Formats: sequence, structure tokens, C-alpha cells
Amino acid sequence: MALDKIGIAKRIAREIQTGWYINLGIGIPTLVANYIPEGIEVVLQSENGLLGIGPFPSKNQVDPDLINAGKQTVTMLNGSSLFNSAESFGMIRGGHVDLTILGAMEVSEHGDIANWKIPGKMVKGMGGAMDLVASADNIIVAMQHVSRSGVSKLLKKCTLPITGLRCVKKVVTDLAVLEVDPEIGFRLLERAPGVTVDEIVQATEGRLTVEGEVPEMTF
Amino acid sequence: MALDKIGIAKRIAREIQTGWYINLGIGIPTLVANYIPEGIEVVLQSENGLLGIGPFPSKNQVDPDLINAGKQTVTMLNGSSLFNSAESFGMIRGGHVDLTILGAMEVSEHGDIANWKIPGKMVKGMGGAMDLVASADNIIVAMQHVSRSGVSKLLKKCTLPITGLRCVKKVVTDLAVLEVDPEIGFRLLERAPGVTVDEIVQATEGRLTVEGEVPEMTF
Amino acid sequence: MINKLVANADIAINDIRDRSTLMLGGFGLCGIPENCITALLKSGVKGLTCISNNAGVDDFGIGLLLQTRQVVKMISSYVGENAEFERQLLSGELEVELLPQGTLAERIRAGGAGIPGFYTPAGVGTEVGAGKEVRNFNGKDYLLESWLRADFSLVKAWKGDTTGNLIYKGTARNFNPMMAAAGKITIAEVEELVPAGSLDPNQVHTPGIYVQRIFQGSNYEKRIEQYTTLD
Amino acid sequence: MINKLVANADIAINDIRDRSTLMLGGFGLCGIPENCITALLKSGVKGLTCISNNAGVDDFGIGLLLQTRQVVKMISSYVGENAEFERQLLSGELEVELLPQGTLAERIRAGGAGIPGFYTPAGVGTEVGAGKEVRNFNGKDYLLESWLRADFSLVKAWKGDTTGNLIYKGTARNFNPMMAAAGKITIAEVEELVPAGSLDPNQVHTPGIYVQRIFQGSNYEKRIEQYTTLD
Repeated sequence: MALDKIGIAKRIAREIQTGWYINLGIGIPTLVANYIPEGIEVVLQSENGLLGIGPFPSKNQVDPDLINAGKQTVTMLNGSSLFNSAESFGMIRGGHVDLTILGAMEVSEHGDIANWKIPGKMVKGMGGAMDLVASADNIIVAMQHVSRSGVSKLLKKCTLPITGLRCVKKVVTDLAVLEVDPEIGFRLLERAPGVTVDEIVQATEGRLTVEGEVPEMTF
Repeated sequence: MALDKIGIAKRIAREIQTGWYINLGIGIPTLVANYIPEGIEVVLQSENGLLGIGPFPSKNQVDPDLINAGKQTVTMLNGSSLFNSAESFGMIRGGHVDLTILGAMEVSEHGDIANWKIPGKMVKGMGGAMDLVASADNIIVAMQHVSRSGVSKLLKKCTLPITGLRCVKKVVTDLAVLEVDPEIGFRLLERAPGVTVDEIVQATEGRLTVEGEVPEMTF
Repeated sequence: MINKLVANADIAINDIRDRSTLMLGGFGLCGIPENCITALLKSGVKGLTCISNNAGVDDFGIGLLLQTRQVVKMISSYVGENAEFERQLLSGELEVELLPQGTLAERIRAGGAGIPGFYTPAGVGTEVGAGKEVRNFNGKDYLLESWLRADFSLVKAWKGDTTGNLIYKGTARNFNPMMAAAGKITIAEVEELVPAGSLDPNQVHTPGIYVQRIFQGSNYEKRIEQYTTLD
Repeated sequence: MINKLVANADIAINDIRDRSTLMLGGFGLCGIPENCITALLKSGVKGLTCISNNAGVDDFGIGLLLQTRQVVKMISSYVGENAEFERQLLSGELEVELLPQGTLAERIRAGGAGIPGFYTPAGVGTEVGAGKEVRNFNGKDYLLESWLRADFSLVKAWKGDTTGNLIYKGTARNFNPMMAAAGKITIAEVEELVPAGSLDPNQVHTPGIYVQRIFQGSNYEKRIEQYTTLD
């Protein structure tokens, strides 16, 4: 059965290693914070100028001067630090952030990603996404495998305006975990519980390599 | 009679206007701070990361963590601020400093300045001087008019390695105050008390314009 | 020390003319110069180019200046959460230049720091790179980006002193420090104005050299976009 | 939060190998990593390239590493006040690259911030510009300068916590924050080590993300180069 958003977030949380600094995009990526395993020590970076994002505040803790990149009210932790936007993106471009998790509208078999614009329909802007994908060594995309109208979002080539080229390393969808190699395309690593390899092949337009027995995800 | 160092510093102090942020080089320029007229409010910048240099400390105020660009112990004033070296030179390059006063070994009639190196003999390095002269709109040089061996230091062309091109706006020497225009050369503005125009002409190798009656300096 | 105190926002923005380029601090509605925006609305100044990471929401922040059509161009990185903005953009009423957020921050920083151009990997191979020089360093492609400067920068701080030193609070810092340095005239509004000497020099985020005018702001609403609690 | 505490300088610099490139914070003798320098002397590591604004004095700071010939190259802006340095430089024993101080600071900042190149007016028409691209922006010439990065950055702070957050004091800040960000491995020595949560997040100068190892320093001499008083 295909995963729900929480399932995707839980599976991505298993990719996280202790000691990492991590930037979480808006949407499913933000949910990942809730499922980081006990004992794994990480620091979450918010590109608007905070290292060490804490839990959401209680009502009497709410501070309008303390928000995350999704504009949600947050708290800080022991060891948090604050800084300006130039410093924040210096951190990102300089390769100091170990893992970036973000959503996407489309990912190509070369690791290109599109997630900021639908021409003529929706223009929210790229925010920090272009800086993140151009800079991070380790980028995991959280997304639905196919669109609501049933079209694959894992493509040979992105149809929407690009956010970054050859940058996505791994994709976790409601159906599968896939590695991306710019030279050979998607490689199927794991299936969602109850989802067949054939279903994933059907749902993937881009070049897909399936080798041997493909295990089911564990959480 | 030719001015001593204090005389040069006193004359330069009269160029200062209220509200200015000022960077003072090592040597005579540092002395200028002692002669800023009453009622003129300025802020002194130290390129190692301090705005608002105060007087030298009393013995029990000395703090090894608070020095000026000449490595002298200093104090701070009400309204001082501290910052790092990148920010400090951002201020300088960004044109936020209103006046730079520095020493020189040679100045050319085009406003070129040499003050950081004597090949084969002395290499102390340029420190912040190249950034200052490349960035500041208003640069005043404090120097002796001729060398100890009697050679003019106001030249057609610098003989020593250049610190910056076409940047010096004004020169105050022991003999004279001169304006520098890259197109027309030095222009004599004032004579030191008792020094004749002819003495200044003799002491100046670079092109020198003398127009009308040249007044004596006042302090 | 030099005193830069002015009485209020109306006086502070008094000489902002039509067709000026402004920078406005803030990320979302966090750390925006609320008092200056209100004064701009009152002044009726038109044809503004606004450089700001976001464009506020429909009825708050820069969104208010979009409603009154005082803005002809926005340079921003993210403009979601604002239906009127998206409408003016899609209809072509408003000129919009969208930039990667880090590129925006760094271009503003470069403006203040006298760096006319720099290379960044953000936007290579995308629309953002169109017409820009691409250069390879150490095997990776980068875009040449230029500095951004403004006629006026409007910034909001938590505390400030009469010489213009500023301290921000929490994530309300964001773009404010770089914008303070990149404005020909920088106007700072603060929640708490204190005499020179009251701020620890070691804790100052924006040295006073960057600030030309400062005033004690009033009636801060500090609206929250996404009120999110555990309860 | 991630704990980066190590016991002392000897352990912190334990894996610095011959021919490493190091950045060392400080301006003159102010804000230099005294404990790390002592540990480098003890370790006997050789062939070092040191990036530091100055080279200490004959018998203190980096000057000590010059005496023992552990340094083969210096990248600095000002090296006066050091006779042994000047001797090694003029004799050719030591390779020296002298840079404008602002260019040095900005190249290090660029290294940490992922900016491979930028343009600066400093050094145009001088020896410093030799072999570098000159480019005109808005009628003024600028040099293209590249980032600087180091295998190890050795920085000194006033206070630090176990997650690597640092606060500097006075003008001892200088090059330390940029170097902290530009080192592959950054080692911070602090006068006062405190538990995570003891520092105000709003006052942190160097966020812990840049620091890989931190230790409580000891026996700081803090030598003064120009002891100058009113008395």
C-alpha cells in the first residue's frame, strides 16, 4: 500500500545520521523532524537565520520574532544560534549543511529537480531552494510518485522550469526509495510495503534500473 | 619654517567635518586624533574591528583584547561597536568611511601612492592600505615633502611599488598643503608658516600649479 | 558620537521620492519595518522598486503598498501567501524579478561591502541564469551576480542607540543587517531606543556607520503568519 | 546537540600532518590561538602553509613556528614587527604571499561561504594584481580574487559552548569568525568553556556548525605589542 505523508517522513528519518546539520524544506520534509530516531543527535537549520530549531511553542511561549522558514512559530534549544540571511546562505553554499530534504514537482533521471514555478499558473518563487540544491552534497527529495492526474513525476526530463541540475541523490516517494545517478538514472532501492516492483515501473517515466530482489521498506 | 609632525597633524585636523567616520593610518595620521577641534563630532574606525576608538587607557584600564590597527592598547567610547575583519573592510570598500588619512613614501602628480614596500630592503606588507586607497573617495596623505637625503617625494611618477592608482586627493607635508588632480597634477593651496613658494617649487618634482597669492596655513 | 535621531517615521521617510529604489528588511512578516511602511502609505509616494525577500501578505507589510499600486517592481525570492501580488504578477501590472534567496542576500551584502560582482552556484542551468556569465571554478559552474544597492534602506531592529547601532532579536534579524549597509540612506526603526553607551559594543549586530536616521517605533503589531503551537 | 569537546590542544591538533594548510586567527598578537601554536611546536609538524594576517613577533605567536622552520609559506597582509620573518623572506627561505588585508579577509570569508570568486578594487594597478583578471564595473576597475580554504582552522574565542558556538571579545574577534567557517576542520580554543545553553543565541558570533573541535584553553599570556597608556 502506498505510503501517506507521515510514512514518507518516517522513511526519510531513517537516512539521518548523528552529528548532521540538516535543512528541511516546507511540507513533508518538515514532518521528518518528528520521526528522528532516539539517540540520533542532529541540528536543524532554518535558512531565515536559526540553527537548532526546537519544537513548536506552547501558547504562552509563542514569539513572533522566532519563526522557521515556513513562517511557523518555533522555539530554540540549548545550543541554538541566530544569524543573518547572508551568513545562513554562506553556511548552505559553503557546504556546512550535511543533508537537505525538500519537496519537488518533478525529478529527472539525471537528478534535475523542478519545484518552484508552473508557468502561467503559479509563481511563488524559489525561496532558498536554488541555493540549497546548487550547494548541498546530499539532497533527498520527498514527493508523490505520480501526480493527482496519474502522470509520473519521475521523468526522463523535467517539463517545468528547473530549480537545479544533476543534484538529487535520493528520492523517497509514496511507492519507493530510489537512488539517482546522473549517468544511469533511477535505481530502485526499496518498495513501500505491499507495493510491487511492477507498479513502481509503471509509475516511473524516467529510466529505472531494478536489480535483484527489491526489499520492502522498514521504518 | 617647515612643520614638525604635530604641525602636519594639526593642519590635517582642520580638514575634518562633523559627522564623519574616519580611518587613521599609523604614524602622523594617528596623531591627528589629538587635534580634532572642539565641537567636531567624528567616529574613528580601526580596521581590525572597532568603530569609536577612545583615548589610550589608564594603566588599570589596559585590555590586551582591545587594540587599534597599530597594535596599541586603546579604549572604547559610548556608542562604540565591534566587528570582524570582513565586516570592517566591507565598510571600507563599501564607501562608508568618509575620510582616510595615511602616510606615504611617495605620491605622484596623478595621485598614485607608494607606501608598502622598498624592494630588497623592506617588506612589511600593505596591511589595509591597498583596500583603503582603492575604496575611499577622500584620501589625505600626511608626509615629509622631501626624503632625508633631500629627494622630492612628490613625483612625476612613483619609483617604488604602487599601493594604489589615482587616489590621493590632498597632501599635507611639512612645507605645504596641495590638492592632487590626476589630470593636472599638484596644485599648491597653502604654505607652511615662513616657507616660500619657491622653496616648495624646488622641493616638488611632480608637475605643480601655483595660482595667485598662496596663503600661509592657519591652524 | 554622532546623533542620528529623528522624531518619527513620517519625518524619516520625508525625502523618499517617486521612482526610488527601496530595500525593506524582513522575512515574511518577521522583522519588517512596520512604521516606515505605514508612513509610505500616508506619503503616497509612487513608482517604487522594492527589494525585499517577500512581499508581505494581502493586508499587511509590503502587501499594503501593492494594494495602493505604489510599487512598480519587486525584487524578491518568495512571494507566496499573497494573492494580490500573484494577480498583479500574472497580469503583468507588476514587474517582478525573482532571485534565489541566498543570491538575494549575498547581492545585498555585496552592495554594502563594495563587491561589484561575485560567483554563486545557485541558479546555474535555470531561468535565473539567463543572460548571466557562467564560469567554471574547480570543475563546477557558477553564475556571476552583481551587487544590489538602494536609495533608501528601511530596517527594523529590536534595540538601537542614538548613534545608529542596532541589535536584532531572534529570526527578525534576517535581511536587515545587509540592507542597512546597502542603502545610500538607511532608516532604522527600533522597538527600544537607548542612549549611546547603553548597548554592549560586542553585541551590536549593525554598527552605526551604516545608519543615517533612527527613530523609536510605535504600535508594533508583529503579525504572525503561521501561528503554530504544541497545544 | 552535538558535543565537540576535546580534552586539550595536543589532542585537538593530533591529526595535522606535514604540508597542511592552516588558518590561524588573530590580528597582531590579539586573538591568536596560543594553545594550538604551542601544541604545533611540540608536535614538530613541518612544511606548513599558514594563512594569518600577521606572523606574530620573533618570540611569540606564529613567530615561534618560523624560528623552528615549521612554516614554508605564509599568506598574510602585514609582517612588520618580526625581524626573523623579514630575514627569511628576503633570503628566500620562506615563501610569502602578501595580500591587502581586506582582500585576505574577504577571500577567507568567501571560502567559508561557498563563493569561489569575487571582484575587489584593492590592488588594481599594483603587484598584487599581476596575473589576475581585471574587470570594469560601472566605470571602475576591479580584480578577480578567489576563495581561500584551509585543511585546519585554528581559532581563539573568549567563550564557547560544547556544541561549538563562539563569542569573541573586543578586537580579538578580527579574522577568527571567517577562518572558523573556512576550515575543513576547525579547532576552537576558548578562555571559558560553558555547557550548551549558557550562551545567548542572539549573541553568538560563530555558530557551532563551523566548529568541529573545541577545548578549554589554559595559561593565556595575551602579550601586548604596543603597551600604550595615558599615564
